[in-house]
Amino acid sequence: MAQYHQFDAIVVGAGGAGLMAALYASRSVNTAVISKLYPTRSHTGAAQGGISAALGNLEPDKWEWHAYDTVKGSDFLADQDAVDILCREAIDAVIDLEHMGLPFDRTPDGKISQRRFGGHTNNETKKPVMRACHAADRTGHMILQTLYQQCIKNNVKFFDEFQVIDVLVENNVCNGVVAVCLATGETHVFQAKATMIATGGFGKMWRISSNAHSLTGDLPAALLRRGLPLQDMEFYQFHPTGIYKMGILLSEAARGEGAVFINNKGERFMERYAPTMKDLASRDVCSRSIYQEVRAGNGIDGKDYVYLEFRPEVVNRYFQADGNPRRVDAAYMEKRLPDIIDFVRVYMGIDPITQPVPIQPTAHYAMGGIPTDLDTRVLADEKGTIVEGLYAAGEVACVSVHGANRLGTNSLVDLVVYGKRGGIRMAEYAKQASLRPVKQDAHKMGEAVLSAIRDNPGRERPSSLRRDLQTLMDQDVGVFRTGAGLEDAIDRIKALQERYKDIHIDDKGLQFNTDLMEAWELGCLLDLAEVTAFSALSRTESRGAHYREDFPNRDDQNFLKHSVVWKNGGLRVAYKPVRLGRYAPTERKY
Amino acid sequence: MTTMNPSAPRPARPIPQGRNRFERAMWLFMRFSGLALLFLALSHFGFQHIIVGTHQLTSEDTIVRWGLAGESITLAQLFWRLYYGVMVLLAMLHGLNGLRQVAYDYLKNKVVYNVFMAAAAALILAATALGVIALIVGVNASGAAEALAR
Amino acid sequence: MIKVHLKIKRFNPEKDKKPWWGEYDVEVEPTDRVLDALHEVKWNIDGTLALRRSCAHGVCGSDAMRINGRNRLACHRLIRDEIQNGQITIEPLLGLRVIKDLIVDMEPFFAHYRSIMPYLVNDTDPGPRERLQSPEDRARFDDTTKCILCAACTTSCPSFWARGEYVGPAAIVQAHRFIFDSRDQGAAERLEVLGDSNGVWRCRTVFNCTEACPRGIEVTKAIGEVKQAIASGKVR
Amino acid sequence: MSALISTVRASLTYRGREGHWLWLLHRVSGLGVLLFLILHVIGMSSAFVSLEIHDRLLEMYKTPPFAIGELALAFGLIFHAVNGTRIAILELKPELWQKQQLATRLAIVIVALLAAPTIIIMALGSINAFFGPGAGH
Ligand SMILES: Cc1cc2nc3c(=O)[nH]c(=O)nc-3n(C[C@H](O)[C@H](O)[C@H](O)COP(=O)(O)OP(=O)(O)OC[C@H]3O[C@@H](n4cnc5c(N)ncnc54)[C@H](O)[C@@H]3O)c2cc1C
Ligand code: HEM
Ligand code: SF4
Ligand code: F3S
Ligand code: FES
Repeated sequence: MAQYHQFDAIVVGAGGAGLMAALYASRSVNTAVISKLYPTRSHTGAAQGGISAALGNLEPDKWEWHAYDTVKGSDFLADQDAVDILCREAIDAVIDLEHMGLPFDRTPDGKISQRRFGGHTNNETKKPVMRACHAADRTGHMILQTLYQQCIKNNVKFFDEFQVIDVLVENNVCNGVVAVCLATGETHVFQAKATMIATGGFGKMWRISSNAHSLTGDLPAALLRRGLPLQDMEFYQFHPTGIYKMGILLSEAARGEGAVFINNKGERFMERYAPTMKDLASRDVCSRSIYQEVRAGNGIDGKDYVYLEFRPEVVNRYFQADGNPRRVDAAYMEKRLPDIIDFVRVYMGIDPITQPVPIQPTAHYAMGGIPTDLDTRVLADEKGTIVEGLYAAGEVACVSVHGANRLGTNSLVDLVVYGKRGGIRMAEYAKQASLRPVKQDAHKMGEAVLSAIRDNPGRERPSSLRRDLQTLMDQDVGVFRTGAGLEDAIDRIKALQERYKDIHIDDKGLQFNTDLMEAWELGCLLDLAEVTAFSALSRTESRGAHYREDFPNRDDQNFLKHSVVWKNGGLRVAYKPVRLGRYAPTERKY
Repeated sequence: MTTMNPSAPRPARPIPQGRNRFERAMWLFMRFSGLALLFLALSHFGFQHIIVGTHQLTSEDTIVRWGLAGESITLAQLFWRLYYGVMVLLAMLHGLNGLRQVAYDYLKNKVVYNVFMAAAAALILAATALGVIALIVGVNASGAAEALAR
Repeated sequence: MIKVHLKIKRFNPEKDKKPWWGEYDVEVEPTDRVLDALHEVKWNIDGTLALRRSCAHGVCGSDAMRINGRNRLACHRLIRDEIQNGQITIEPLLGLRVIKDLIVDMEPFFAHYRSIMPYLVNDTDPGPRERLQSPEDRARFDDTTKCILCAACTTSCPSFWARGEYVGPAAIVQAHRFIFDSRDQGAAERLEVLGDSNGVWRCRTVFNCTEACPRGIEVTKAIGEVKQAIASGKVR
Repeated sequence: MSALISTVRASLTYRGREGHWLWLLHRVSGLGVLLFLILHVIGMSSAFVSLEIHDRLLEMYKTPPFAIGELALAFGLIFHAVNGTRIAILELKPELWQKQQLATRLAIVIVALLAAPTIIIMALGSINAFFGPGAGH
């Protein structure tokens, strides 16, 4: 027996995007947040570097410059009207966060402090600009905490540790979601006029990943099963500096302070790949360069990693070689990069002040996701048909502001700007719409999937399937891709999907059956992996994070467009044009 | 708040006292009585047990320090009576409140807690009363002669 | 790879009357996290083992548990630092009801968190730009902004074990973050809550909380500052 | 009752550091000293009733069981006093102590410095009284 709840608006996911939406929606309509984690556990809390907004607190800046940098970073695939909204509204959103109590670091005169970040420039001088607002190196943590605090203040209703397993969409109308209460194992049906999906990324389809264990793409997979498409799934960002074998992220800030990549010959190899920006080239470029070194046999010990050097003497040596008068010492590094240095000490047991740090690119951020319009309304196809009552924002959504490659700090901007926009739009919509009836057996489809897993007497362990999936994704749907590799990957994913039908789990109980939920999440990852590989196979060009060795060049003639992929029955791709604006595509050099 | 001068040192902001002043008072009392006891109890202990030594203790010492009941007392005896009086009062109240804190931790049943604390408070206050009476009255003279004779 | 003998306190409410010790042998790298060893058990030996986890690098606060007798995040401790005679003992947090295996009921913990008004209180109009705050005023409460609400501190506190009514160090840390924020005006109300019988006075300065905090927050110091604010009637 | 047992068990099995054990000892010593104090005050106040009773009680202090109890009392009182002072200082000046370990170690050293000679002197006194030349009179 399912339990029923009714709300004007529900938000699935309690990360930055979800909480921002909930906060704004709850100001005028009855709103609930459903999250499979306690809100403060959301992965937004892991974000370190900062949130960009052209406040101009320390030096001149304009939101138009921010917009241009974003478009260039996206390799011109971003929709420029969406980027304009992002960068213009970022300013108010950041001020809004400050008013909510976010403890930003301060300038000497008491304003929000800002710092430089990769790819953010003064368009006139072409020099890096101080645009990233930050709270030490815990900006995401503070955003998440602040938004949660405000939700408590405003008595937003939370359903913590409720995992959504199905979205009630039929004929392009959404009536709510179906969720499992993890503590009891009971099914709950949430009926709502407006439903927002803000469930974050899905980087757990790769083995080396900066993403949390919980980022398994449950909701995008649920939408696929309900016949809705996903957009730009081939664009997945690999961050160059993950801790070797673990994937834990070491922020770009390290290289901002002078850290460099070194191969087994002791060379600073980025000089060859990006002569101007060198180690501070964009993320896609650095990740590719690292793997090119590995392929050339220049990985450390012949393995698939290189060193990130932040030993002061090494950093200073390269400052000198570059004619840069700056010098650093151990104390300075400790002060500027406390968390990162701590991560290296705790997880690698080495001291980055005296030893080089083994790093490798790590799966980090999904540029693609659920297609939406500028008001975060979910789109059912490439023509722009709207799914009534369904919204999406945050990393899970694709408006698209990040195009083929996201700029550092822009995800947090995306969360608050489009989260807020979505919340406001949902409330407006919910005020004039009426609650649509849901079928008595609405929960059956989701429940059936779960009980099929629970009762399956099969032979396969979900964990071995997951390992196989992650290994093949690392190999063939990673930084480098080829047509043959992707075709092979799709075949192997399909084989895994077959094996998935033969899984068994140990836990047959109801309460906190994490065995069951993990197995279900694996099913979601398999579906998303298939769509990702298929989208990548369909795009026969290289752009941003998507690099095809067999098509190494950008092809604006044929591919200045977004992919939209369905997976009902078979896989199907359609395309829609990029919305250009002020900035015409040019070659992207760093 | 926007008009503040951010570089000016921040003045201490006064906070109105809350409704529950008892726990605050007790917290302060524990610390100040503790500080007093640090000197009183340790000096008493050191005097009796180290300088004099338990095995040298006799009731003469008691008489010398307290004075006899019904007789006028010297300044020194007044000092000792006050010294012991303050110490007994502080130690007993300090101990009683300490016991209350411990009991609050472990006796979660309200009735049990109340009964226990009532009994403990009765015992401790009775003992304190006895001690204070003894200090006011002084040593009972009857039998004092034999004691002095020995 | 080394062999580790894991002793895990298990309890499944649907099956067990009493908790029991599950014993498992796994092979892991010495530099793996304790969390990896638990996953090794869950994924390859006994899928019924229940625990919370998410970020796996000590920033989300999901997996606080008792490792070798002390509150730790499973993802923040390496095998080689915890292994003792080839063994690691793992138990759920103390002082909160065990729901299943290593999962405890967090509701009382969050109820205490909510009780201290964990949000900025300031009803004045901030105007179109940010409120100003000097770097020194910002630094005043920096330490307590790091809290990830993992509950390692509160569940290491003897006063909390004795009585769940005690608001606990985590809630005090969160209150401290606002009380000492120059932009906030709700200190009086918060101190009212914290000055009550189950507030800061229940802290016996045991330091277990400080020692348990995975974020290195000086918890006892923060509590001391709150006590002083109430005792002296001033926030500085 | 089971709550009491589980609380006490938690206190005894949690692997806290110095602060945890000092807290336990502070509690036990405080209660112990309180128990002694009650008996002691009642005993001493007998003086206002009759010196004879008072005298007999003083003699009782000189028997071996009391001598041993006295050693425990000495340690308990000294420990409780020093540790109580440590707690009070830490609360009044939290910024004085970057690391609690320093404070606890210091407290332990001071307790040792005070308690060791006290206990030795008292023990020697008792040994002398029981076994020394004047023993048994
Ligand atoms: C290590 C790291 C560092 C980063 N640093 C930066 C940075 O400096 N700047 C920047 O701009 N970006 C950064 N990013 C990216 C950015 O943090 C994320 O993209 C962003 O936080 C995503 O937020 P979100 O609100 O979309 O989702 P999340 O914060 O991931 O939240 C997802 C929510 O959805 C819920 N959920 C998921 N599935 C379900 C389900 N089935 N049912 C119910 N609830 C569900 C979860 O419980 C959670 O509450 C970083 C990312 C990582 C991994
Ligand atoms: C000698 C100097 C003494 C000092 C400096 C001192 C100090 C303290 C302090 C500061 C506390 C509060 C501890 C806390 O809140 O955690 C305390 C508690 C206590 N004291 Fe004392 N005290 C002294 C003597 C005594 C004496 C003589 C007694 C016995 C009557 C006593 C019995 C107690 C008890 C029972 C507690 C409660 C312990 C607990 O809550 O765990 N103390 N003491
Ligand atoms: S203060 Fe530290 S231990 Fe306590 S909840 Fe916060 S992060 Fe966890
Ligand atoms: S452990 Fe508890 S007693 Fe105080 S110092 Fe920490 S809250
Ligand atoms: S899993 Fe996030 S803190 Fe351990």
